[in-house]
Amino acid sequence: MITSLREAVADHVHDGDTLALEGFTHLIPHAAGHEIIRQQRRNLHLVRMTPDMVYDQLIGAGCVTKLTFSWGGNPGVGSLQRFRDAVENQWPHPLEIEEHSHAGMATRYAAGAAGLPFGMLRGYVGTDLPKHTSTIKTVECPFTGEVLAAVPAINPDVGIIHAQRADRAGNVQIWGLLGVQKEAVLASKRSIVTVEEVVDELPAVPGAIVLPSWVLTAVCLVPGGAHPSFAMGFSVRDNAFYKAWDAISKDRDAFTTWIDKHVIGTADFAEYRESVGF
Amino acid sequence: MITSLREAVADHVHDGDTLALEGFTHLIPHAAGHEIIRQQRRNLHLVRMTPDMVYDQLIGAGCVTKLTFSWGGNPGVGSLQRFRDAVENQWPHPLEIEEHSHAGMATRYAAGAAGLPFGMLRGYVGTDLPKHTSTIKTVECPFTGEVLAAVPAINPDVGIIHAQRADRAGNVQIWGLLGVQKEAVLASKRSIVTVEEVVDELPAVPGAIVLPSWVLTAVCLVPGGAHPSFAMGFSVRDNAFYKAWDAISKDRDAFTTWIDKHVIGTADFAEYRESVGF
Amino acid sequence: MTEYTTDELMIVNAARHLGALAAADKSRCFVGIGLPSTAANLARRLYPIEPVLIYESGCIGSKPARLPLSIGDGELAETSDAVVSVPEIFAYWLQAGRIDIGFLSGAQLDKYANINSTVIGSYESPKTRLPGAGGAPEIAASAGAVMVIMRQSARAFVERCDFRTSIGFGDGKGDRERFGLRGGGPKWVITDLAVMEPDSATCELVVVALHPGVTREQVVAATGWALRFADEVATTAEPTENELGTLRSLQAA
Amino acid sequence: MTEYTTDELMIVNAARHLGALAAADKSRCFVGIGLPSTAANLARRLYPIEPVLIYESGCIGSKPARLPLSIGDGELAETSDAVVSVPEIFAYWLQAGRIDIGFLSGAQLDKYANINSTVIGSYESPKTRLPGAGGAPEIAASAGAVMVIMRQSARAFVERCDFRTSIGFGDGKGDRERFGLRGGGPKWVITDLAVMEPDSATCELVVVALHPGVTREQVVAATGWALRFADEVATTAEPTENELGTLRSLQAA
Repeated sequence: MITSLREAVADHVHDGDTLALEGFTHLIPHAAGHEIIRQQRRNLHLVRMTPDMVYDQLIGAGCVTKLTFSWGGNPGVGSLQRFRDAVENQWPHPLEIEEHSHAGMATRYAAGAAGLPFGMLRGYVGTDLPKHTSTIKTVECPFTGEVLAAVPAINPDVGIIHAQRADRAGNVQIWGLLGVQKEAVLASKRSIVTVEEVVDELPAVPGAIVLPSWVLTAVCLVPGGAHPSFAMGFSVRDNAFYKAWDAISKDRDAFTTWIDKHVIGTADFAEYRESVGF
Repeated sequence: MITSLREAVADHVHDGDTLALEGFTHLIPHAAGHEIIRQQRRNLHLVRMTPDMVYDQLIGAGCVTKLTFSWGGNPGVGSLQRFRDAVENQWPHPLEIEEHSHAGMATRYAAGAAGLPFGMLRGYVGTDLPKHTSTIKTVECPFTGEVLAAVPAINPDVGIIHAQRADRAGNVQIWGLLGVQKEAVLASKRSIVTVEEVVDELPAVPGAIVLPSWVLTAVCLVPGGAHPSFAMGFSVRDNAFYKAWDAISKDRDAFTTWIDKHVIGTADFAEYRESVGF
Repeated sequence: MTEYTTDELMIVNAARHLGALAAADKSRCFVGIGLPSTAANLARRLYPIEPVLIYESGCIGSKPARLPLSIGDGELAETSDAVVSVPEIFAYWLQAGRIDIGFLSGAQLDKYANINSTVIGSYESPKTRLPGAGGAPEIAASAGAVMVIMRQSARAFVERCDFRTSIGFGDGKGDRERFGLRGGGPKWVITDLAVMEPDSATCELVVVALHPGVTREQVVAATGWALRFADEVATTAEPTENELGTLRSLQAA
Repeated sequence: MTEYTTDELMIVNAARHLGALAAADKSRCFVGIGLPSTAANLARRLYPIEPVLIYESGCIGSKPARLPLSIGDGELAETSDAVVSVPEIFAYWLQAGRIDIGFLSGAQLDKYANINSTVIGSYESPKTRLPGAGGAPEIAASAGAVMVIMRQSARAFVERCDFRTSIGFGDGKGDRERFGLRGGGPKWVITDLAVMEPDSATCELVVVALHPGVTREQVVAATGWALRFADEVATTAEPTENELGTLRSLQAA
């Protein structure tokens, strides 16, 4: 249950898998993304509402052939340069995209968590998204005849999140902004959770939810594993790092040098922390 | 915003309304139900997953012409005698029933809270319920072709719940077993919440949710207003009272005498508490 | 040898199954109040690998020190790993297939383990109006397996239920598959006289074990259909001192 | 008179609208980060009836002491009346019609207030790949009214968007009704030069006010369609010392 991140990725993340590394600004599982780059996984289908720096890194490192998403940017900074380069110039190789709205993606995760084949919403109407995204259809209400947008459930092979805390049995506690992390884990066939700390007992925390160990595959102790995202109660968002990423990621060579040095060139997240110095 | 229960019922509960007094064993709004009996509302359509003693009282008192529900019993005791007498013998008058399963009712409330015309679930298959309940239909997944059960949203005229606490602005805090109370309130056109106490500030409580004042119509201070149900942190379930109800409710005269004396014969819930002595 | 009631007999036999299931990593139980809750809590105390108790009131991983008197007992919430809303417990937990064992009971059970907890007589003008479905239809549909615990009598164990509140095997083998049900359906019917299981060829319930001192004639007399017996009919072990002692201290707590 | 930036001008004018809307019990704002969040937080400090800030990250009733740098800023969760999951904020709050005012912006806006934040050029081989839809399509569909805050230029204010990420009035009057959209759509477009509103007869955006010192020619030159003006075109009031002082201390916090 509680294992190293290296083992968890080696055992549960395979080439060609569909992965959801979720996190809504808060609790983004950067360390897990780096370990996937280190272990050179390929042909991944990445799913996430808000792909940001860590997905930019996975895309630039050549791990990804498809991205399903609803907003791909560097919040408060601008573009995701590696994502743009892949879509605009097919570098390092072509990237297939499946594009939705936030509401649509949230509905898809919730349907996946609920064991339903699809979900529905009042969405997409009058936009150009349905013309380009085949996973947006319609369904008619059998009572009112209203037509609603229908989207298929998302059931990733592996759901990966970062959380504040686990107990020794592997029960995981999360608080603050919860995003779609619970749904991403419950919708996934396997799941990996990195945590800030492992404790004997989970103290009650206002606003906290608990994911019981029996719905999780692996729990890994990785302090700071969300950096430059944050874990409420443990760290704050490193906004300077997000700003700095823009320059690093704009240039292919600068990006490759950075990834080689700090991610591929480090043994684990602890070494990464030293090498980037936070 | 914060008003007396008498005013809240007088202003917001009308003859012929569809009402959901929700509570899942915990936090059942008995006081509000009594005030509706006191004010002699008629032709009500009552909705609830688990109609129990307070719905038995409303039915026996002649306030109700239709009941939409999924389980109508006295938990741990047995039958709801007034409910049975209404269905089996049309006393005090005929009762129309619309019968679902718990999962179906929960889905209906969630659809109502989400502004959707219907909800879907893997349910009812192979049962006789769809033969007798016209609000159970099917919908086909536009992606897989799977057929799922479809149920219409519930949007009551008034949602009524009991909660632990409100602040002076009318923000309501609920913890412990949450049931479908949030969905019942958000699905309703108007809502009334009775609370154990009104405080200056809502202290953070693990497992608590807050309903902001602006989604509520009226908040009423009614300590003990769930009795014989309970409010975690304030009271425990009065199981003896539930057991005693069986004998009181079995006999029409005994029931009528009890209602006349303790409910219609009392001015408010405080007097009711004295008259039944808890 | 200690005397015991038929309730105790049913509870102990149910707990034994739950202990064996938990040992086989089938430990997630969706329990109602009454005998199932008592049996699951007894199993938690008797066996090294504890069943995980999940209540439809939204409690996940409850570890009550005393038996809850209602499904909404405060003790359940206070001792749970997680408490979720009722819509969530049905959608994300039961419907999604996270439950290994569901429990059902009712006023009538037929030979294909369909259960009636809605009405005796006709639906429009019932002889007896029962509480209704509750969580039963979706427990029957989505739980990995279902355990029925029910007192046996010719009035209750009928050829065909007056109303099908929850499905067992419908009209026989293949119906669950035809209906596209994901759960496995009833696997054990534990009564005060015997233990029945669905015949692998027909899905009809057959007696696989008799409780100590119970004769085949007694069971046949207490069954409303032409009851069959498995080729090998076992006798269930007497409740042990430990089982009864643990159960009684649990109920006294 | 104090100098001010065009951002400050847009923020102050947006805040004035939010203050007036809150006074009319239209106080629930679904805000993103950037100018809308700044305008809403400024209005909270300037007006007696405060807008209620709701962030798509799940924060309801946030009262941040300083401006959040990201939509997931810890400050938002810590100062909220309630924090809910992302599926819930979109389903139970936005879709259900509990939001009075939504904010949108983008790379392109057309004369019917449709917005593009997806691609410049063709979708298959874009000249510029933009971040995409995020919450915009459903904000545009379900918010009671939409406020657009966007810098004006002929490149951005176009006859027709390369891609419709969120709908304003589609191809003109009646489209929103045809689509069965429940929200009211764009009511104000606040730019660094002017304020536009949809013409009641055609739903085409027309200039209703110019900012101080801005000429009609400047606005026409900064618009990619044949821009019309309302019969009466007002001039917005200069940002006051109080408005600017409050905004700057907010931004300095």
